[in-house]
Amino acid sequence: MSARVPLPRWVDVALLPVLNVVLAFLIGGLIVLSVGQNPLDAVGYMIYGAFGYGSGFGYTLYYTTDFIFAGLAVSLAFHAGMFNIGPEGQAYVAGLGVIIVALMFNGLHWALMFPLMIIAGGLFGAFWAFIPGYLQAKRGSHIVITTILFNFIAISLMGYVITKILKPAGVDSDESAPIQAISRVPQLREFLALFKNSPVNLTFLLAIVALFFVYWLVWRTKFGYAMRTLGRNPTAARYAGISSSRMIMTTMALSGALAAMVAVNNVGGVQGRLILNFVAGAGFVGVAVAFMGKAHPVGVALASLLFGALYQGGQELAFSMPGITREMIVTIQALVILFTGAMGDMLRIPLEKLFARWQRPAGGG
Amino acid sequence: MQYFNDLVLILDSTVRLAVPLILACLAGLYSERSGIVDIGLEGKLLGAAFAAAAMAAVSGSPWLGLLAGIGVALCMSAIHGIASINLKGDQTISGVALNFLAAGLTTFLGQSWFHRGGFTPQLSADQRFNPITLPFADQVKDVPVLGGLYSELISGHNILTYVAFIAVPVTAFVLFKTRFGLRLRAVGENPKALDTAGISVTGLRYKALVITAVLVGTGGTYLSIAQSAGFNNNMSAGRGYIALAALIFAKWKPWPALLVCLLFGFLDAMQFRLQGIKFPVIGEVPVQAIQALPYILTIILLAGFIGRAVAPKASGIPYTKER
Amino acid sequence: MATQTSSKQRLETAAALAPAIELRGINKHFGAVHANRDIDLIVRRGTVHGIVGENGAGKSTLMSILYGFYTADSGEILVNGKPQTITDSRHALALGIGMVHQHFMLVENFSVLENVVLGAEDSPLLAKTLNHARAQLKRLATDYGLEVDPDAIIEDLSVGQQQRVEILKALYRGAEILILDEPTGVLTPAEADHLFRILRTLRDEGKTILLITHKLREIMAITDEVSVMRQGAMVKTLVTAETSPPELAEAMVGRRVLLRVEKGPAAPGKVMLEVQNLVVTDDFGIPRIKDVSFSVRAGEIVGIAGVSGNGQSELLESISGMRDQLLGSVMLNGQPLSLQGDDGAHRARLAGLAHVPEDRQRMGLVTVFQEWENSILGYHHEYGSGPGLDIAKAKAEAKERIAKFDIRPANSDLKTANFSGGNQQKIVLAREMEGNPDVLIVGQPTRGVDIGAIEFIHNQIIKMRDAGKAILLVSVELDEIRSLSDRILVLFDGHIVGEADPATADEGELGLLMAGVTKDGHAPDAGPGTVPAHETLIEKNLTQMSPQDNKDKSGLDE
Amino acid sequence: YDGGGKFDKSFNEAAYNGAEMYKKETGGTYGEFEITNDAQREQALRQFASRGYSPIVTPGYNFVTALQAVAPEFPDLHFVILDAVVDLPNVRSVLFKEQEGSYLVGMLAAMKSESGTIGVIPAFNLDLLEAFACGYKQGAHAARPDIKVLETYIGSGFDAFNDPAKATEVAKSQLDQGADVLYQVAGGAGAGVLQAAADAGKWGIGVDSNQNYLHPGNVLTSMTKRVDVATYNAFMDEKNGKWTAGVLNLGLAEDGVGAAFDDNNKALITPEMTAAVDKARADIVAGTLKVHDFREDKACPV
Ligand SMILES: Nc1ncnc2c1ncn2[C@@H]1O[C@H](COP(=O)(O)OP(=O)(O)OP(=O)(O)O)[C@@H](O)[C@H]1O
Ligand SMILES: Nc1ncnc2c1ncn2[C@@H]1O[C@H](COP(=O)(O)OP(=O)(O)OP(=O)(O)O)[C@@H](O)[C@H]1O
Ligand SMILES: [Mg+2]
Ligand SMILES: [Mg+2]
Repeated sequence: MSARVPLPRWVDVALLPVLNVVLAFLIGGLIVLSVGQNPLDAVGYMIYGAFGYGSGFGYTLYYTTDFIFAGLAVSLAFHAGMFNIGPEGQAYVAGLGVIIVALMFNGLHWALMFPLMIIAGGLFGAFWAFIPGYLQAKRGSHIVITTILFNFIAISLMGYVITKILKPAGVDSDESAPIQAISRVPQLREFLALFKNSPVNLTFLLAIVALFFVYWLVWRTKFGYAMRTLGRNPTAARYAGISSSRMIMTTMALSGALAAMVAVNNVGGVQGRLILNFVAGAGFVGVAVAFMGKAHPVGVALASLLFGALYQGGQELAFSMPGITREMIVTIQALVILFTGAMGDMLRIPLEKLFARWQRPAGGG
Repeated sequence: MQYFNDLVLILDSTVRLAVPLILACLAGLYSERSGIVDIGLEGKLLGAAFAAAAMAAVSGSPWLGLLAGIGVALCMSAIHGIASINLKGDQTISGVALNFLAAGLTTFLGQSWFHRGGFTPQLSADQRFNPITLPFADQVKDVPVLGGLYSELISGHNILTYVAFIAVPVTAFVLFKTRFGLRLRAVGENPKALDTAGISVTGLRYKALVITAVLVGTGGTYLSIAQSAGFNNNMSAGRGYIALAALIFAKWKPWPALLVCLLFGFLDAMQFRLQGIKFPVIGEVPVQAIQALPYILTIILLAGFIGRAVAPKASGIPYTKER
Repeated sequence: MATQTSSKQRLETAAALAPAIELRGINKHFGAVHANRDIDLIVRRGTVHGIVGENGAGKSTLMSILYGFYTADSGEILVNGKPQTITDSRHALALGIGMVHQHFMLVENFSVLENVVLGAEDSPLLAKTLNHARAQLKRLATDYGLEVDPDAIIEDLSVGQQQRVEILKALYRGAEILILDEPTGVLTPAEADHLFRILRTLRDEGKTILLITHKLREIMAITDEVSVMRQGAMVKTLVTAETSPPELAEAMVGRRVLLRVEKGPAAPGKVMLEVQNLVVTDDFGIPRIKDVSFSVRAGEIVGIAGVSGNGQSELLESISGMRDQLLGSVMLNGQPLSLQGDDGAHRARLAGLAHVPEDRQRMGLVTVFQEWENSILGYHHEYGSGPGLDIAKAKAEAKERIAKFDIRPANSDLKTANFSGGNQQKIVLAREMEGNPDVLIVGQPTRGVDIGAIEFIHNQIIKMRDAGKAILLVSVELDEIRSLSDRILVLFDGHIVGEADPATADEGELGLLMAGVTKDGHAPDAGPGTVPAHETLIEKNLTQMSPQDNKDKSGLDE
Repeated sequence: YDGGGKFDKSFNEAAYNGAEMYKKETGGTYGEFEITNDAQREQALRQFASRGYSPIVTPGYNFVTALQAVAPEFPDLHFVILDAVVDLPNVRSVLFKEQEGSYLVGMLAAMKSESGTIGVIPAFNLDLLEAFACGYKQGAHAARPDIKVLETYIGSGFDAFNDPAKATEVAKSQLDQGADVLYQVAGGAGAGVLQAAADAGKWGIGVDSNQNYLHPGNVLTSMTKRVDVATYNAFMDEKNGKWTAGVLNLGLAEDGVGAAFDDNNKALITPEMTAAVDKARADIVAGTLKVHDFREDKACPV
């Protein structure tokens, strides 16, 4: 029973996160300054790169797609009280599922291939997340640790599969055989000239659907209700007859399936083949995104867009300001997690004081 | 005899590989016993490794390097403390953030300072912690068995290695035989009990974080200026997480922690030897399988052996005076 | 009675000395909540001073201020006549003020000894401190009858014993003034009597005691003076000997309240709930329910009495499907009920069994949920066909219940944590009763709930009975058991050691059964028990069994 | 530059040095970019192209797909890809015969070895790295049929290029097993190998760039792969209008690879070693000695 005057909801869900992000960027700016670069220029380049021109924006959306899926994966598990740090590995393994069906039915029209990829990828991703879920449910193994370890194992596993099994003879680079153009997830540029040369593809729309699906699932269904109950108070869940073991395993599987869509986006939509380490950290960004978005679809959507812009803008930045390397982006990302996630309440107390001042007369001590 | 020597050599590299794990694991032990989960160990290792290497490179003294390493770990602990103790933020998130922060900043600063893509300059022998030969090591070298053990296994490690191994009994003593230890264990189990007894929970947790920082800082330093000669991107390579896993097996106890860390070290040491060897029946095992072995074993142990590990009750829960 | 005169004397002698504690104009806000307003209070040296008041009246807050756990917004505190600003608990301890909290402040997996010394260690190394403390405990044990095995681990101790550890903690720190916040909330009268005897000894040693309780009987039994609080303010302070329970009750609630429950005779129907040879273990695999059998008929209330920690929780949890049973069977309406697995509770509900858990915060509610979300907890699958959750329906029903059970504030979208304890209990009650079950299992329905709410809750339970439901009531409040039940079963150390008829049985008899002393006068295997009291209301009933004394002692600290 | 990062102490860095060399000599300028994920390859190429950069040098076969996509869009610009072949009119593909250079250092290692055991340490089992290792083994056996060559990978993925701590450990384990000359094929992590060898008073062999200077006296030699020269040439040719497309296959003959001799390792190399190496080089150049390329059949004769 916190007796502090609660903040109006809009402040809670909108203002606070925004202020935190601003704070993160300020610090980031200082760091940029500290290495003798001009933060304002930097921001300028970033914004231009992210939204300034068609293909740039396309790239932004392409990254956003990845982050939405990874973010939703983490969010979903989080509502059931689990911290899934494994989307990276889950997406990586899902790539295997995608490429298997893709090569099996190579040449099939994408309209048929797309769903196949979603299913196959989803299954693989779900499986990779299910195991930690199972270990948590049945053996009580700490899910944070197990998912992290599964990321490592995924790297070895996929490394082997790609270099030793999928890699066709006569190809130097470590990658699978390519998927035929017809079977690939179509690029949006084929419909919208705006996105020319950018990799954003149909999977982006799938991500939008996923956002609504997760909101519906978490807040509008019995399953979601059970999930949130378990997440908030496991004892009450047991009291309510909600099977925690079943919930944990199902939720983790779903979470993995969501992460798997990152593979559909990249393997099926962008590279059109399975390459080493194609996830490239998107899974970890998902963790940041989920916490920034308060595990809520709307929040996740906004956070993903922000990070998408960060990535694409950062590329532009690194391109135009050689003094700033790609790591700067990781740093800003870290600051964002820190301020919106862990230190999210830093500004809350002052804000509450502010609002309390208004409400005194109304609230009546 | 040949096998015996091989064994000694494997154990020798086991020790080398286990040191950072031991230090990180003990570090985690202090903070988790005080009720603060520290996923950030990984980042602290990395940050410390960078600072140590950078400082050693600039100042030329490994000791200043060690100080710098610990210093950075302290700063990161401070952030973690402010976030999770004062602001009552989520400790796991804060830890994850620190890991990202370290990964980004080390390379970023390294690049802008040394212009070697985040690498620090190669360190010369006198900028590093070098193996020290214990007295008589050479004399007894040829004494069968014991001589070999002493000169190879016990002697000939760098100072930090010995620090790591001494830290274990010290921790055990502090934890179970001293007032501080009693309070530390209490604050991790039921902080309110301490608060009502008039002891500052915050103060105690910060103390724990300081010890954590010193240990993990030393661990990071070991990585960059004792085990190798310079820093490079992400050189902590997941050791922080492994240390956490080890801590869980060890059920938050010092001696078991030592054993588990040595086990991991051993697995790592073995995998270099196992590579390319043709096993009976199975034939040659793909290197990836061998490399994943430690992780897989970790999971099997987590699941099978220890099953549900009971963490300190209050760990992960920020302490708020208002109930 | 004899005590009263002595009480008068004490007050007179005390009047001469400076009061042990004097509070002047204490104010405390928690944000909007004005928990204490202009409190004046005088506590005389060497007396037992009671404080009563409804939930949220501000009792605990006031004590916490006195103990330096919170700091007052304004007002001054005088200890032994000297003004003091008590900054923290440590300071309070230094001034000789010790507190036994409403919720124990013990480290569960520490030994008694470790808990006692925690925070009061006199050297950086433990060994010395522990030896010193061991000696101290021996002394205190003999002086005040505070026997506890210093090496026992807290979680293995009965609640009564844990409380003794709390008192020992205070005394070990040399407390002269002892504050107890609802100490008997979890004790049976018998255990309470033992506690009271300890308190008396302490008082006779010249120590001052502040006692917070909801139970007027206890106020009458032990205090010299009593202060009444309402809505954060101090209503009045009375000399116990010159007041009466009804007067106090009225002062607390601000209106007349019935202290007795009006209920007609029961009309038992067919057996609805039948429990056979039930064996249940706790989380550590230790059997807590050992071969228990009983049955509950439609239209009757069966009360399970017992000292807490004798298996009540395990019994409730196993029958309601929250805890796997080792052996035995539960029949509901003639049908065997399979409760194994972590969704047993679901099957139980489907079969028509509702459960009001003993700990609403931990089990019965998700406090961060909105009220309407909690009013479907356990029944959510009934809202909406298909996967969707019919939120409209849920909210509508929630509103009805709020009206019907007079839940305040009447806002189904409010976060449940923001409801007071009594209202939270009503939310649970409403949910479980409105599900129209055949069998209702109720655990500690009024724990920590104030007199006003108690009255309402009791009446609801009677209504259910009269509606022909089978009701199993488990409570450590003997008064409650007696006033509600049609049959009483006594649970001791996992066995049902006897049955009593509330009409005829008196507290002494029950007290004995609860202590494990069966009619033929021998105690079964050791378990948490008690020593009969002497000067209390139930004195007369106990005199004839004083030969049991030592036997019970043996059963005291196993 | 490729994922390994610009300063990987070898491949990418060499390209960078080449560019720098060009900059110094001609005062010409160049743009650069480090990619962080696959999607950026195409993007970066296009950005350079659209800003009219030419030639555009892409190190590493991972750029093949991207280049195939982008090069046709800018027919009047010139591209260079190292370590791979892209058959387009405006692309110059530069291949290196790493096996040949490795063959020479292999011989040196074998002749230098006192224990009769030497080692090679690739970052992980990547065909390209295998080619190095395989050439090394051939050279070693040629120089000394009874030689024992240990091969141990550091890791299982690209991050292995960045784990000198582990590399050190691997090196130590090989030293423990009696190896006294270690050939590192591990980019940034390689530093750890050379370090370990130096610490143990044994010898390491550098790769890609000349690394003899790292531990004078303890780096036997370096298998130089003149990516820098290739890059430099590309820039110069463009400048002097001598640009040619097609495949360049740089081996010993073209001085695209080789064994580095300088003051730092003069003392380590005996005349007969020099003699043997010179002979082998001559034979290879003359084509009388053929060094097998692992990449052809994914197998190594020895
Ligand atoms: N993190 C967030 N970022 C942005 N908007 C948010 C966020 N969280 C919630 N919202 C907004 O608040 C609305 C309600 O959110 P939410 O469903 O969590 O509240 P709720 O009370 O749980 O709703 P319900 O009662 O339907 O479950 C959402 O539709 C969204 O518009
Ligand atoms: N830490 C706190 N934060 C916010 N409000 C509080 C806090 N503690 C108490 N309150 C509020 O102050 C008022 C007094 O609470 P307090 O616990 O003193 O009542 P009480 O008389 O002890 O009730 P009970 O009989 O249930 O113990 C209540 O309205 C309560 O909600
Ligand atoms: Mg909701
Ligand atoms: Mg209270």
